[in-house]
Amino acid sequence: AASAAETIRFAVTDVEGLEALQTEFGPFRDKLSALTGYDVEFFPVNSRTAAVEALSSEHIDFVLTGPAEYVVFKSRTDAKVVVGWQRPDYFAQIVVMADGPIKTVEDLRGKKVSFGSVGSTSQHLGPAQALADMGLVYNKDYAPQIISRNVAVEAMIRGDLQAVGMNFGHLNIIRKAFPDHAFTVVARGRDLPNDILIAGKHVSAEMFDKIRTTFIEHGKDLMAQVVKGDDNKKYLGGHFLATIEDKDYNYVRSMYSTIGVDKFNSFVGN
Amino acid sequence: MSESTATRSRPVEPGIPEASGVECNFIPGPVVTEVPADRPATVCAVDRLVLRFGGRGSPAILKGVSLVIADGEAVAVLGSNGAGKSTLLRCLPRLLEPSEGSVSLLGEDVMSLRRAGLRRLRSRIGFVFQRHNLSTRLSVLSNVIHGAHGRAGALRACHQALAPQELREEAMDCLAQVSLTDLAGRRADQLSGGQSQRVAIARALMQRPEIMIADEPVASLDPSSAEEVMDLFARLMRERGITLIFTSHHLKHALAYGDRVVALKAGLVVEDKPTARLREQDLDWIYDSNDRT
Amino acid sequence: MSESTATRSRPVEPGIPEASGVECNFIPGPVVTEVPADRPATVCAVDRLVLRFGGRGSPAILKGVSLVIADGEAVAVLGSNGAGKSTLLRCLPRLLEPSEGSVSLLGEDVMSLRRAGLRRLRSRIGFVFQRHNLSTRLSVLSNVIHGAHGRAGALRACHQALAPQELREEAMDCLAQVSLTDLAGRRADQLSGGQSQRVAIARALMQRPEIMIADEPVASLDPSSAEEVMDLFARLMRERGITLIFTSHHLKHALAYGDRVVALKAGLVVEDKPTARLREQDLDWIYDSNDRT
Amino acid sequence: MTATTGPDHGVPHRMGKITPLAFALTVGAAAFVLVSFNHVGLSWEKILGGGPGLARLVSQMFPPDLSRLTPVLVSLLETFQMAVVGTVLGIAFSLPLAVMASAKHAPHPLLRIGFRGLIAFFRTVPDLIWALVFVIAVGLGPAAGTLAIMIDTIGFCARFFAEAMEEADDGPQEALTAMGAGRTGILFSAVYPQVIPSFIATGLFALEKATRSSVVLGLVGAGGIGIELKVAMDFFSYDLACMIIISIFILVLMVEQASGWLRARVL
Amino acid sequence: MTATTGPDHGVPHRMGKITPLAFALTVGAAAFVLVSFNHVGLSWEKILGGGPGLARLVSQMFPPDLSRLTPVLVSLLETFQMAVVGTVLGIAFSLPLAVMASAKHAPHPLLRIGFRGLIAFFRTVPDLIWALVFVIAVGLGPAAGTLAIMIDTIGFCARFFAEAMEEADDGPQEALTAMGAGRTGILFSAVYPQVIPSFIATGLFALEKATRSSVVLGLVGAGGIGIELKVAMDFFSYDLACMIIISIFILVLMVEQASGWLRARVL
Ligand SMILES: Nc1ncnc2c1ncn2[C@@H]1O[C@H](COP(=O)(O)OP(=O)(O)OP(=O)(O)O)[C@@H](O)[C@H]1O
Ligand SMILES: Nc1ncnc2c1ncn2[C@@H]1O[C@H](COP(=O)(O)OP(=O)(O)OP(=O)(O)O)[C@@H](O)[C@H]1O
Ligand SMILES: [Mg+2]
Ligand SMILES: [Mg+2]
Repeated sequence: AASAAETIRFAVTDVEGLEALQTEFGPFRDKLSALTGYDVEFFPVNSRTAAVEALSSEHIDFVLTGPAEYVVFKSRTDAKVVVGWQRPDYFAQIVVMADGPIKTVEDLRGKKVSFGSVGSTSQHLGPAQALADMGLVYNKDYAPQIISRNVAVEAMIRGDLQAVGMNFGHLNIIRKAFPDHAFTVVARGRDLPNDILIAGKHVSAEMFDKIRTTFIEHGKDLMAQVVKGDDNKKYLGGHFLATIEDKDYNYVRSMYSTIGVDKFNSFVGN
Repeated sequence: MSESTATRSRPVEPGIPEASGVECNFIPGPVVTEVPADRPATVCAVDRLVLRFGGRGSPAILKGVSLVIADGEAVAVLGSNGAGKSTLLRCLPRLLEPSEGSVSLLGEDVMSLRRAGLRRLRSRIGFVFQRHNLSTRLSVLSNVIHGAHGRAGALRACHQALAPQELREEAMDCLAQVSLTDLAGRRADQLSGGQSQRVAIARALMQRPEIMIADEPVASLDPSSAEEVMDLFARLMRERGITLIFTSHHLKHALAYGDRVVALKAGLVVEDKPTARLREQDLDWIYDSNDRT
Repeated sequence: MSESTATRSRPVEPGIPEASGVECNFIPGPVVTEVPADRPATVCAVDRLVLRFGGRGSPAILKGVSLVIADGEAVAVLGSNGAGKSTLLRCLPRLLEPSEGSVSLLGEDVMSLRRAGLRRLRSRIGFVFQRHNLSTRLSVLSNVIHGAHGRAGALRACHQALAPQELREEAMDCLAQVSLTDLAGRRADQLSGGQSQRVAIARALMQRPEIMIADEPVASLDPSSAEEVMDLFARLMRERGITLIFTSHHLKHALAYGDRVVALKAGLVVEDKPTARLREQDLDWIYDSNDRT
Repeated sequence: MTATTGPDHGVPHRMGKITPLAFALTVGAAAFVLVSFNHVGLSWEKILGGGPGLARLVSQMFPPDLSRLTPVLVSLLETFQMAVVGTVLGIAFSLPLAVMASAKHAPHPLLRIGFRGLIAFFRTVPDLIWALVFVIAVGLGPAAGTLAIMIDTIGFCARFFAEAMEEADDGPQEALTAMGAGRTGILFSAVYPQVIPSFIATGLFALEKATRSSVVLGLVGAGGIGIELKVAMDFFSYDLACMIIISIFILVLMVEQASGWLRARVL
Repeated sequence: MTATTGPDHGVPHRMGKITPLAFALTVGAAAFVLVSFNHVGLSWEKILGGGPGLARLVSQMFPPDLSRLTPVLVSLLETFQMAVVGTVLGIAFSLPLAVMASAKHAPHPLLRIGFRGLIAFFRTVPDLIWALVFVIAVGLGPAAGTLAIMIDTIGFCARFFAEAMEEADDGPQEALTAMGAGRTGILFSAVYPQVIPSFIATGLFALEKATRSSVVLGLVGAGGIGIELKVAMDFFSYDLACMIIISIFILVLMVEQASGWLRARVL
């Protein structure tokens, strides 16, 4: 089914730092609607898998998503890139207890490292790549575990595991939540590629252009709606980028290889 | 009473007259209607019936019971506790699946009937259970209306609130026959033992049965109610020509209301006699036994 | 039988002798043991008992029943269906909470007893329910052993597999008294009506009761078993000095085994007389009523 | 009816008859449980000794953060609405499925096995797959969420309905059979009246469960309180999470209350 | 006992007595359900029409990927072991809790309310929080997972046990009371024998549920088949996911079979 002329269906999946958007998307939606003239149906989706399937079965027109998700989208549906969203301080890191025995990445050999969420760019792929870049082979030199961030931090405080992979924003939150404990970073990855807005291949060229222009011209206004809450001011400062190239994401593709998943690399050569 | 067969009455139509309205106020005494031609003279024939609970190895409860009951007869089945009376009665409409032998009821071979045929046959047979077997969370009236399941269909007969007015009134008439109209709205688990037994009887009446099978129908009734119920059965036999098969531990009832006595002992028929000239003490021996269980 | 009070026997010890072993083979006839001094002459006193199911507004089922029963007496409670016999019996050990009035049993004020006291009192009273109330998924033997709950504790009396050998044997003796030993291992839901009633009686015997309250204890029994059970009760009265309160719809039983007849009608005592010179027809009027329900 | 004496009149065996197979299976199961306990390595010392950490956790949760009360309640109401619809639909499908899956009432044993399997299948296939299926079928949003809840409810209710019907007392059913009632008649007149309290308990539990575990709604972009809770946890806002949990708890208690009240009327 | 005639001997009302409150509540509830249906916006056209998409999904799942069969089965066995331990513990705690929470058997109505609340609390607090609690208490690993399963089981079993006990027939209980049996005696002799089939069904369902929804184990770093499945889904290995689901399905069917077999023995 082609999308109706008046309505665009817009999903947001697991964009790191956009959690707030998932719960209070009202202002953002209204703004987008006002700027484009379309009715906007908005779906915060918890599952990458569901979003991909929705896009490929044409129930969804646009998805705003993270780099890892983009690679998957790209490999499974013929999606078009609308704009990229560049955010400052978007990188992965390996966090350990400051007063613990781990002082360098080398100390992590044979230890347990936890990643927050399977396949997430900044919690799984990014940190694993950071370690790989410093010579630790995934699942060989250390024992990776997928444990939710809340639990992982408690476990690290107890000493049950030695390091947690997360992004910069997460660490700030955690430092605030655990004022009695000191955390330190032993490894830091490259800045991660941009989050990205993609359109299903069924979206008309007219609608595609309209949305693209709106995001480029009014990116700041839209962003302002996202971060209306006082707590989220720190996400300010993002830019919407018009020129995104697929090869920018080869770094992410290599991350998949790092953790032993090769199936999304098929598009690298395209 | 086998001599009184001449006075048996039959409804004119194959069906049984509406029990509601004035018609149900039966006037005792001979009625001139005739037995319909299609009614067989033998309404129940049991042939070498064997029943086991459980498989081959388990002991037989009925060990080869044979029995022929004529149309309009009243048969009292006697026997000590555990002799197999209830088991025999439950085999007749195939509520229990006999291990061997055959049963025919109202001219149909019960063993060979398929689902629908069996249902149709069963709906013509009233059954009063020793344990009453009421749906305890429903009202007395609903329970009685259940008797109409065979003819009215599942939805109309499943609850008094859904039943058509005729059924509700007919059910009230049936309750009236056991003097229980004022408890029609009561939940069936809030009855005394005797009241619950009477509901079970009213439910069987609601079926407008051609055969009434009653397992100790008056065991919980007070003496005068017991007699009224037995009289009611007798009247139904006279007026509607139904056949009555009942068990009882009251020899007096058995002799007064049965045309014939069939005595079971440990799963075998040990006596099968007209009641005409029997006295109570002639039957005492049925209960003498050390292997009663 | 109120005249026969002189021949009542008492166990020598406050407890009741072990029912197992040879001792339980009671020899009928006068026994020379004496009533213990602490046994009150009045074992049961009911005073203006009112009972309603439901709250204030609902109709009273018992409308002010008063009754005094002497030690060792056998009282037959009569009444038509729904008169309130079962309700009255269930009020005695406070299985139902009376709305007004008082009950005292074995010298204790039932209404003012707390949990533990009530339990202790109840364990001295055998109760045979009209509906038997067996635990149907357990074996007959386990059901009988339940009778020992009052003295043996929850775990030892809850299942035959856990009970000490003495209890198991005592239970077999109780089953023997109702001729049911060969069904001891049978599940209680696979019994005939009369067998299940006898299990209920055996369970009450297992309590070694001082008072036996029996609600139509022989309604499902065949005539000879019924007499044996009533004889058993009579013997227990003679030999262990128990008091018997029973209901029955058999006037013959009531007159033969009761010292006294108490008749209820619609929740009121309408007759309270020694049976000495009563005949059956003297009692027929109890059942004459249009407002039986 | 004379009392036989002595201990030798055949007291039944304490254990009844046990077949070798049953014995072997029982021993095997017991051994497996023991091995598993060992494998898991629970110990009391372990369990006691988390005191200070727990105290910190609790102190992070209290006092609950009431600042987002209104959006949380709105989200809870929406979730509850979807739960109601999904559960109602699920129960509606469960009733006939349960009949088909019940040992006593299925028209044929093979049918019964088939339907048991189908119901188990509904349960076993995880929410995420159902979410995919419904997203593909009806797109993102409440409709897909409701259908996912419906499937969950069927997998749960149909099984428990079937089991309740198997446990129903045979007496009334036998009576209805004797009267020539058909399958439906027996169900409506003898089975359902008996199992209705159990149906109410199961049904309202399903409703409550759907509300509580509304994470599935998040999977299909239908929002719901589950997402709110997840976000609160992701931000380590334990005080907000606590408030959300308390709101859900109150709703759960209300549903329990309704269940108790309805059951008291029919029990 | 003469038959009174005519239609005028007081046929009871069709609907019985309905209090205004009950009526208002019923209408209110019905209205809420309708509004909710409307809100959710289900429609038949929507539901039909996902055909091609679903076909694609299914084609991606079949044939199941058998290459990782052994690790998956090992993981399933481990999960099942933890599930067994957690469920056994949970059931053990549920038995006394259920007594306390049952309307008929609680020593005091206030106690009953308290315990009902406690059980509902166990259910309402999400797995993630329990995971935190147990990781703080006993550290990462199977022990914490087992405890989390135990809590889940209590929240489920204790409630259904309590409800089954409330539904048990009063007769045997009255008989035991009359014999002077205490609370425990009544429970063991009259209540438990009646509800045992229902306990078996509930308990084995809990076991199966714990195995199926073993994601909680992943939360506490205890691994489990749940994580395997999640990873497979997250990496779009639908064929692997399908294989995992089939393995779980077979286990579920086996547990169902065991449940049916045990119940047949006591029913
Ligand atoms: N489900 C069952 N499984 C095994 N045996 C059973 C079952 N039901 C009944 N029996 C046995 O079958 C025999 C006959 O039982 P039945 O109920 O027919 O006796 P009855 O003649 O009606 O006795 P009563 O006068 O006590 O009602 C009894 O010994 C009883 O124990
Ligand atoms: N739970 C209840 N709620 C309301 N009324 C009840 C309840 N139980 C019994 N009754 C009514 O109380 C009255 C007395 O009942 P009870 O069982 O004491 O009669 P009974 O004298 O034992 O009769 P039967 O000879 O039939 O056993 C009956 O009219 C009955 O309908
Ligand atoms: Mg019988
Ligand atoms: Mg009574």
